[in-house]
This record gives sequence, structure tokens and C-alpha cells, in this order.
Amino acid sequence: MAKGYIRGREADIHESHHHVMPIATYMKVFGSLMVLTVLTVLVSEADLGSASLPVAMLVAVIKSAFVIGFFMHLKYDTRFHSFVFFGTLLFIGIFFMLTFVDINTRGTLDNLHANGRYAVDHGLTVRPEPVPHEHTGHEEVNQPIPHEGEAAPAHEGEAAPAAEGEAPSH
Amino acid sequence: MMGLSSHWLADAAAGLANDMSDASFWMPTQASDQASRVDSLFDFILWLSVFFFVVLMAATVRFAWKYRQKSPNQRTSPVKHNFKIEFLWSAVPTVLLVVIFAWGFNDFTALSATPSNALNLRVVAKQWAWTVSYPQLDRECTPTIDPVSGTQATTFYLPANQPFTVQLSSDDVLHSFWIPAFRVKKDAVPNRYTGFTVTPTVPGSYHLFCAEYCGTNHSRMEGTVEVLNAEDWAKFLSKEDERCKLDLKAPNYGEKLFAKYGCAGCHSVTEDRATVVGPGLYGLPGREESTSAGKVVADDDYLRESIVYASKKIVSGFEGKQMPSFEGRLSEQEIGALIDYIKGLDGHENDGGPTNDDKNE
Amino acid sequence: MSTAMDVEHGHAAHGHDAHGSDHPAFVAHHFDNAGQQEGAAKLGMWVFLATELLMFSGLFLAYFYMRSQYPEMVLEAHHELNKWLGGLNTVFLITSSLTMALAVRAAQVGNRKQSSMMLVATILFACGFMVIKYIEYSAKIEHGLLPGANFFAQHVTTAGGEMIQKAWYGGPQLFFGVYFLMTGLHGVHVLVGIGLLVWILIRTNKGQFSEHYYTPVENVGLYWHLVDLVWIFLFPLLYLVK
Amino acid sequence: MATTTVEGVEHGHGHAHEVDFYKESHGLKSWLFTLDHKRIGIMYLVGTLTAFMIAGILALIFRAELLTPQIDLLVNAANPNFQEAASLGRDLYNKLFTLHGALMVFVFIIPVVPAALGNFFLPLMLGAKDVAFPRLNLLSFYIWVLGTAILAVAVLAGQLDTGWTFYTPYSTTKGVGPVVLANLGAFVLGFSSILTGVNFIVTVHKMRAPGMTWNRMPLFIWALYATAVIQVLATPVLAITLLLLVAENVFNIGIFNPAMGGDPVLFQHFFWFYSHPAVYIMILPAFGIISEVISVHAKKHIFGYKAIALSSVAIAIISFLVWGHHMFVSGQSEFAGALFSFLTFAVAVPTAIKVFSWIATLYGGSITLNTPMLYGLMFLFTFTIGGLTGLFLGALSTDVQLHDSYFVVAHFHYVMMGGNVIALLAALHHWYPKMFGRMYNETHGKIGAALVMIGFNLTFFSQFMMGSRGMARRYAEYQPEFQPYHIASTIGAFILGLGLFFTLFYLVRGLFKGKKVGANPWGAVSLEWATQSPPIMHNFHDTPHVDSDPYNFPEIDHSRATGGHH
Repeated sequence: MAKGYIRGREADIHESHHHVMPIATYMKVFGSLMVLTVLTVLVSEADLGSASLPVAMLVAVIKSAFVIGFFMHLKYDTRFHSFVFFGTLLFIGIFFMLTFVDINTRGTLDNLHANGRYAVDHGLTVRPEPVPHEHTGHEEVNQPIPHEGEAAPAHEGEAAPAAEGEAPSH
Repeated sequence: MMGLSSHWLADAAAGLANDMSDASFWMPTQASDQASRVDSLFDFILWLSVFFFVVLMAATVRFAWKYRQKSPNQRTSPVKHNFKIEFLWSAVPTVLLVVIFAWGFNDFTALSATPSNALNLRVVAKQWAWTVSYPQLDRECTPTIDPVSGTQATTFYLPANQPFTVQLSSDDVLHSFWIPAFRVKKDAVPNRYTGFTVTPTVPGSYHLFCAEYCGTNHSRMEGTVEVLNAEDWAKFLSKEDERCKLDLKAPNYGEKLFAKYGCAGCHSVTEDRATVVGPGLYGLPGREESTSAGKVVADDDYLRESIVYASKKIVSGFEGKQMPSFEGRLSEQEIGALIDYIKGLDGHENDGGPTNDDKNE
Repeated sequence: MSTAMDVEHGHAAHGHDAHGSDHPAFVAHHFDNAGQQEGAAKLGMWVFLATELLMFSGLFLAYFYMRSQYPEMVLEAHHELNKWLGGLNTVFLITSSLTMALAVRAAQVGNRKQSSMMLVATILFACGFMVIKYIEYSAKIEHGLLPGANFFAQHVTTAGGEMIQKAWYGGPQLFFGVYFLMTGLHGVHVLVGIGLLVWILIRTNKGQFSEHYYTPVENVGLYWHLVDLVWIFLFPLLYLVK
Repeated sequence: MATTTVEGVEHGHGHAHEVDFYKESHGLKSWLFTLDHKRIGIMYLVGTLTAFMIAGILALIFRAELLTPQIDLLVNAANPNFQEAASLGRDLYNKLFTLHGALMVFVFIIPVVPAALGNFFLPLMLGAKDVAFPRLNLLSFYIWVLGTAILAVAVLAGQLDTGWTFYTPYSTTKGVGPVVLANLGAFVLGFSSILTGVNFIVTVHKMRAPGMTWNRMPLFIWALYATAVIQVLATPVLAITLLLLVAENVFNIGIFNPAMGGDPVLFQHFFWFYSHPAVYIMILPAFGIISEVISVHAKKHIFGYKAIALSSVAIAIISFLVWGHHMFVSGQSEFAGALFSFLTFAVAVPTAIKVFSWIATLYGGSITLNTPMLYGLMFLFTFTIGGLTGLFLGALSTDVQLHDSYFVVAHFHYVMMGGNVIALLAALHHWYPKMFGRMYNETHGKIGAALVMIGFNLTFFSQFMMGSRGMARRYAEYQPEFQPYHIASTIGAFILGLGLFFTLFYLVRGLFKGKKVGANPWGAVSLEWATQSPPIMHNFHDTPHVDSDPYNFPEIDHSRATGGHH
């Protein structure tokens, strides 16, 4: 019995004869993979509408589970190898999820303050009152904007509290 | 105006001296409402960091000196860890960091809040110059060529104490619209509108820089924003003021383009929204359209997309029809003018705001 | 690209300069014993497979981005792909995975003849896969379904009957760009796999493996199963879009 | 006690000074085809430091250019057409900062500590004869050489000027040319990094000395292990990003091209998913070095061993969640920006724990203020500034003002140069006797450290100030009001350059004139000091036996533990 060290702890390691699977198991796995392939094609034929992608992915995951578990011996292998494999899938998941968080949420936080939903709860910035708009369309555009006059003080009034309202209330 | 004399920028600095006049040690002058918010968070983090830095360095220097090796086999302390201290110096930073995050997030969203009375600004960045146009005022500030260096600089004007919304897009590569005195910055991405809203407060002239590397003259893509008080702004708006006069004076600049590019051939502009070949455009802005890519609100992005790349979202019922693509045939100015014309059809005043279509499917 | 590395990887742990009695010939000098060497080679292979997975994940993200932005274009463009050839390729690869697994099993029990027979079968199926891929690619190129700007679709006409020659915004050239990248990179990995399999076949016939030392066969087997695994996901996503 | 092992070798049946790995075999061929991890480490060290010198000189050139607000490169009386000369000068400036960035990131700072010092010391500190796959190790070195050659050709011949970030659509308007070649160079360099990562993970798992459990490993090994995990998990995504960029340039597939329906922000996601973990590849080994240097030269057990080890792994994992903070103003959605900002503050906590633990290690020590310790303390000074300025960039509203300004340039130089390069200098001096069997001149060391300290801080602290006041990044010309800062920065840069060249001078001089030293000049207790210096070819005569962690110095007075206060 060769003396040796595994992960720093002294242990007698037997001549590691690997778990050898009978040929029948291989054939069974192969058979089920074939069935699942046919199933994949059938799934794509049937009109499942929006569910077709998840179902196709599910079938692919089952097939890959067979290949990984039996053909790649992960089922009978040291647990650290499975940890490496599924750890990688976790990081791929992070990559996909956070990228799609960005792609799918563009513009959702716009007008957070203006439509008051956020501002009201925290009273941080007072949403400016919609100043009555006389100016519509292009033709009036070249006269000075009528509301310019009273807009200034309104803004100043509004701007000032907003600024102070800002700092202390956090 | 900012005349550039022969030996470079030295003179130009005189024209813009006050950008730095009452600046704090770290930040340029506070010339917008956002500036005070950003500076208050900046100072909070600054003094927090200085405090911790001084404490840590004092400890380091004191330990290094007090426990220096006085004799060759000087005995040292056996302490290996101390749960109490280690817990404290993990928890306290975590709490402080969450506070900084919350404060930063809150002020960040202020940039995307668009009050209804905001002045709309359409800024187009292209390789090495900014073009700023005012859709509501039919004015367009185009870059002036500097005779000596051949680079372009743009000056545009804003009223003090009125929020303005910038709608940024780019003709070629990424650029970034940065006004340090306002503490605002946003990238100009081709084929898409990005933007923010801020209120300039202190009249004066401030720098505009391009912050995203965009090639040879990235450092000379400069500009100046002049914030005017009430009566200067009125003077700017008056008919006889020559600054940023739109070269195509006709107010129906958009209408002429509409005819020029043969849009009228397929799209009606009459109130009854008659279908010629394509859908009628009367009252389209703001309306919800069901298209091949699901229900979409017809905002600026949708209008722009449909003009330049029609096949992306075809209105349901018009699948067979193929609208030719105007990709590369229309400049940003022309697209902007066409969109304003379509919006002006029913007197639908400009809803402003950075228009990204919040898809609701 | 990854050829040198795989070859290197496969027999990295295989040493020549055996010295010392309890140090069998196949154990490299810096390993204490066979168990440690085999464990190192297997762990190294699994970590390498992790990098392969991450590399393909980039392409899958590009695919899902395109599918989220232009669902109807992807739906319409995938009809150009021949489902039956894709399905045949899937069968080829799964069968080659079976023969590869049997080859590794044969090596484990020391049956050299069966192992090399199975390796030959694996190589044949792999070549079959590449032949079908060649047929598919030549058909696409001939129809002009090329990636990016050089896309010229003969049979897509505008309302006025005018032929659309140029690629356009969100047009099928995006789909075929991603298609050629994914299947191309996968094809390169299949070619590298064939190279490795031939190299293992030669060493098996030279009798360098036994039931005590077959790690290189096992590692090439792992690599081959990974290539099959990637195809298992590629096939439904590209060929059977719904 | 591990210490017995060390003493056993040194005093008892100490072997006479045997033939070390330099003299084991002679001739160029013995070096170029070596499988010995120490020789590969030395070759990497020479290669990466040469790249560092070249990229440093480039920095001095454009630092000098920035002395005046207007462009000076290529602008002189000779060419009459001022405009044409000025734009050529700006182009040259863009190419210089691109080459500086690309060389520093891909060729120098990622490989230097893991591949050069890591290759040399990982097997030694683990008590192993060599890394798990020696051939793969040599292959990784030649892939590094090939990658550097391709990158150099791409930039010198092809005139690459896209910055080391290759942002689209600017980088995809170049067609088949410099960008494609530079991408292939970076692609090949990525593989060298992956191979080193695979090698280290397997070596740490499978080849530790008997008795060395995970909690008895030196913290430098923990740091290299965490770095290897990042290298293996992040670099493949860089490979596929560069492949997509090449396809974009050659076949114009349109996935990143907005005109075709692609999205430049998607490229930024792909790029930063690798590049942010890459900055942790750069800084984690430096953390490992500082843990070793401070505990050895203070003769005290490291404070909070488990906390530091676990925070290395925690940083390795959290570093994959935060890449969006490079894109707050790039058109990324505000919600995603908020999410990334929150996660960015999560990664700050383990880093802070490390810095606090190092300072706590100094308490109650017997500190010898030699050059390695001086660089260690300097690391605490510069890295803390670098870390704290990261808070300004992590918060959303302040980042709007500070993004792509000189504040960011100063931040990452304080973290990269203040962190990685200062730690590298500490390591070079700390392990100099072990690597070369001689001692450098201590006074020269202190002079060099002073020059580097003054030059570094003068160069980059002034950049913080001008950055927040509005000085944008990658500018060949700037507004005149920033000139004083630029002048201070350039003076600092030349002092720093002087300091580094002086250090190179006395370290090389020490190879020949330095006095010979024994196996353990610093009185350390980790395994690399248990063999002679420079080590023999197979590192140890008989496999060392470890029964305690590598920080149990003989000077530690355990009697104090009972009555002692802490």
C-alpha cells in the first residue's frame, strides 16, 4: 500500500481503482439521450408559444445532466470537481443576470422625483408645480415665454427649500 | 465672443476666468442645483475619509515607533486575533457605506426627474464638435471653427433658474457631455437618446467638455454654456438676436423635410389619420401603438427608430408594407426636426424628458 | 488556438525520468505517487473545462441579447437552417460521446484493443459531424446568408419588389453573425478534439496506457464530452427556435 | 513546531552549500527549455520588469508633453502647417497613452506578481518540488512572450489609439488593422494568465507539504489561490470579448455596432465583466505580499489570519458582482447603476478588514525598519488613500462628476501603482536574499524608498484635485487653469522615475557586489526560508514536515498571553 498524502493529511491511499461502470449502464444512458433528442425536436414542432424556450432548455439540461453524471463520471468523482463545475455555472449566471438587469430596466427610474412617487415618501425634493403653460405649438415661440416672469421667483422659492431639504434629512 | 488669438488658449482663459473664481478647494463653482447636492455628499465622504485616514496613519506610525526593535531578541506580543475589535471594524464601515450609497442613489435619481416646465435641449455629438438645438425655440447653436487650430467650439445659452433637459445622441462614436460646474455628465450613445435634467442657478459662462475618449481631437471638443439672467434670456429669445439663429429660418423646417424626403407619399398628417400606404401620423406622439414587437408608447425613441429603421417595430396591420430605411441618409438635426414637426401636428406640446420607451409588455 | 494547450494538458502529468524504486515510470518526479499525479491531472482538466464553459457563455449571452431585442427576426431567420442536418449532427455527437465513454472504460479495464476500436469510432463520428457542418456552411454561403455587412439575401424583397441587398438594422445578418461564431468556435473545438483523439489513439496502440495509468484518455474523454455538451445547448437554441 | 523544521535544516544536520538552481545546468538552452519553476519565475520577472520600464518611460514622455496646455508633440517650427502638425501630435499622444495602458495592464501588472514571484515561491512555500504542471508553466511563459510580441507589433506598426479599453464603436471603425492585431495579442496573453491560474489552483490543492492544512498555509499562498480563481473565471470572458471584437472588425457582425442593431453598452458589460475582476487579480497578490512582509519584519503573528484569508476569497467572489460601477453614466439603466453601486460598497468591507488587520499586526511587535518594512508601511499609506478615494467613485451622484476625469486616473494609480508596484518592491527586497543569495545595500534601499514615496505622491495627489475640478481624462490639451497641477504631477513623475531607476541600479549591483547571506537572514519561519538561498534545484532535500502555521516566530512571548492585555 503506497504511503501518500492527500490534502495535507497523512492517509493510506489504496491503489485507486476507479469505479468502472458496466456497459449496460452506458447503453441505457445512450438510449435515454436519443429519446431526449427526439423529444427536443418534438417540443419545437409543438406550438407551446412563450413556454417553448424554457421547455427546450429544460430538456437540454436533462440531457447534459446525463452526459455529465455518467459519461464524465462526475457522479462518482470527488465532490470538489462537481463544486468547480457548478461554481462556474453560478458565475455564468451572475454574468447573464446582471447584464439583463441593465438591458431590461432602462428608463424605469426616470421621472422618479417628478411624478412624486419617490419625492412624496421622502419629502426630499419638492416637485415643482406644473406652471400653467400658455405657450403651445411653434407659432408663439418667438415671444419671450410669458411665464418667464413669475417662473423665476417660483423656482427660486422652490429651489431654495429643495437644497436645504436635501442635506440634513438623510 | 470667445475670440481665440494667435497663441493659443492663454487668452481664452481670460474669457472663462470665473469658472474657477469662487471654486472650493476640490470642486469648481456650484452653478446648478445638482452641484450643491453632489458637493455635500463629496464633503461628507471627504471628511469621513480624512478622519479614518488620520486615525489609521497615527496608529501605524505610533506602533512602528513604539514597537521598533530595540534589542535583537526583543519579545513580541502573542495576540493573534480579537473578535470584538474585528467585529467592530467590519460592522461600522458597513453601516457608513450603506449611508453613502443611499445618499448617492437619492441625488443620482434627481438627475432623471423631469419637471414639466423644463426647457428641452437636443444635443448632438459628432467627431469633435457639439451641436445644441432648442426644439421649442427653433434655435440651433452650431460650432465655430477656430481659424488657428482648426478645431471647433460651441457656445450655447441657458436661462438661469429654469430646469433644462438634455437629449443626447451621437452621430458616430461614444462621446460624453460633461459640464463640471453643473456636476452633470452623460454619455452620448449613437442610435439612442440618453439625457438628464438639471437647473442652472448662477449666471456666468462655464466649460463643456467631452469626457468619453472619441479619437484625435477628443481634447479639443470643447464648448461653453452661458447661463443668462431673466432679461438677457429674453434678449436672446428676441427676433433680432443673431446668436444661434437657425440657418433655415422658416419655422416649418420640419415640414419642408417631411415633403423633401417624400414622407407625405405614404403618411397622412390630416386629423382623420387616413392611411395612404403607412399609418397616419396625426396625434401619434404619446399614443400607445401595438406593433410587431408588442405594445409600445410612441415616444421620441420610437419615432426616431421608425424613421431611421422602420422594420424594427412595424405597426400591426401594416406587416406587408416595407418602409425604406433612412439609415445614414438623415442627419441628427433633420431627424430631430421631423420628430418635432410630427409632434407639432396636433399642437401636442413637447412632453420633454429623456425619452426612453418604458416598454410595458 | 487551444490545440497546444490541450495536447500539453493531456500528458502534462506523464513523466519520463523515473528514479527511485517505488516511483513507477509514468509518475513525474515532482509528484510523490500515482494517486497525487492522477488527482492533479483530473482537477487541472476540470478547471480547464470551467474556462471553456465561460468562453462559450459569452456567445450564449450575445445570442440571448439578440433574441431579446429582435425576437421576430430570429424566428424568421432560423428557418434558413436545416433542422434535419442539425439533428443528425446531434445524433453523431451523442454517439461519439458514447464511444468515447466506452473507450475510457476499456482503458480502465486494460482492454487495449477495444479501447482503440472505440477511439476510431469516435474519430469517425467526429469527422462525420464536420462533413455535415461543411455541407451546411457551403449551402449558407451560397445563399448569401453571411454574417454582418456582407449579408445579401436573394429572396427577401421590399413591398415594391426591389431586392434588399444590404444588411439593415436588426436584420438577419445579426442572427447569422452569432450563428457562424457559435458553430464556428464549436467546430474549431471539434477539430482540436479530433487531433487529441488521434494522438491518444497512437499512444494506446503503442501500449503506453494500462489499467494503472489511463489519465490522458480520461482527460481527452472529458474534453470531448464537454464539446458534445455545448452542442446539446447549441442545437435547440439555433435550429429549433420557437 | 514548524520552527523545529527550520532549525533542523539550518543547524543540526545542515547540508553544506550545495549547487543552487542557477548553477545546476548552464547555457541558454538550459534556461529556455527549463521546467524548473524558479527559472521560469526569474524569466518572467526579467520580462515583466522590462515591459514596466518601457511603459514607464512612455508615461514620462506624455507627462512631459502635458507640462503646457497646448499640444507640443510634433509641433515645432519645422512643419509650417500648424493644424496638421497639431492633429498629428494629438494622435501621437493618444497612441502613447494607449500603449502605456495596454503594456501596463496586459503585459506587466497582471503577470508580474503571480507569474514571476508566485512561480518562484509558491512551490517553495508549500514545501513542494515544483508546480503541478511544469510543462504547462513553461508554455504559459512562451505564450506570454508571443502575446507581448503581437501587442508590440500591433501598437508600433498598426498605430493603435483606442485606449486599453477598446470601447466600441470607436474601436470597430478601424476595420482589419491595429485593433484586430492588438486584440489577438491580448487574447494570447489571456491564455498565459489562465494557464498560470490552473497551475496554481491544482498545486495548492494537491501538492502541499505533509501537515500543511489550509489554515497553515502562508497568506501569500491564500492570495495567489484567490487570484488564480479570478484568473480562471474571468479571463475566458475577455477571450470571447476580444474574439467578438475581432469578428466585429473583420466581418462587421453588428452585435456591438449600433447602426446594425447592436449595443455599445453591451460591449462595456462584456469588457468590464473581465476587467474589474482583473483589477483584483492585480491587487490580491499585493495583499499577500504585505501580509508576509509586515508579520516577518514585526516578528509577530499576523493579526486575524482567518479574517485575511477568507477576505481574499470573499473579494475574489464579490469582485464578479460589481463591474457596472464603470458604467454609471454610460447609458446603463439607473436601476442597474444603483444595484452595482450597492454591491461595490460590499466589496469595500473585506478590503478594509485587511488594512485594519495589518495595522493591528504591528501592535506589540519587534519592528525592524529595513527597506521591505518601509515599503510595507508605504503600502498602508498609499493603498489606504487609493481605497478611500474609491468611495467617491462608488457613490452614484459623485461618480457623475468624477467619472472619466483625472480623479479616476489618480484613484487607479494609487491602487495599482501605490498598491501593486509598492508591494512588488517590498517583495523584491524581502525575498532578494532568498532569490539571489546576496543582500542589497540597505542605505541605497532607504534612499530609493524615499524617492519613490515623494515622487509617487507628488505625481498623483495633484491629479485628484484637478480631476474633481474638471480635468477630463485622456486629454492631449487642457484648459490653462489646470497647468499648475500638471507641472506638479510631471515633476513628481520624474522623481518617481528617478527613484525606480535608482532601485533597479542598486538591485542589479547587489547581484554581484552584495554580501552573501545564509538561508534565513530575516529570521522568518515559513518554508521558503527552510532551504538554502538560492535554493537547490529540487527545493528541499527531504519533504519538510509542517505542524503549525508560518507565523510562530521564536520571539513571540507566549507567557504574556495569560497576563497580557490586548
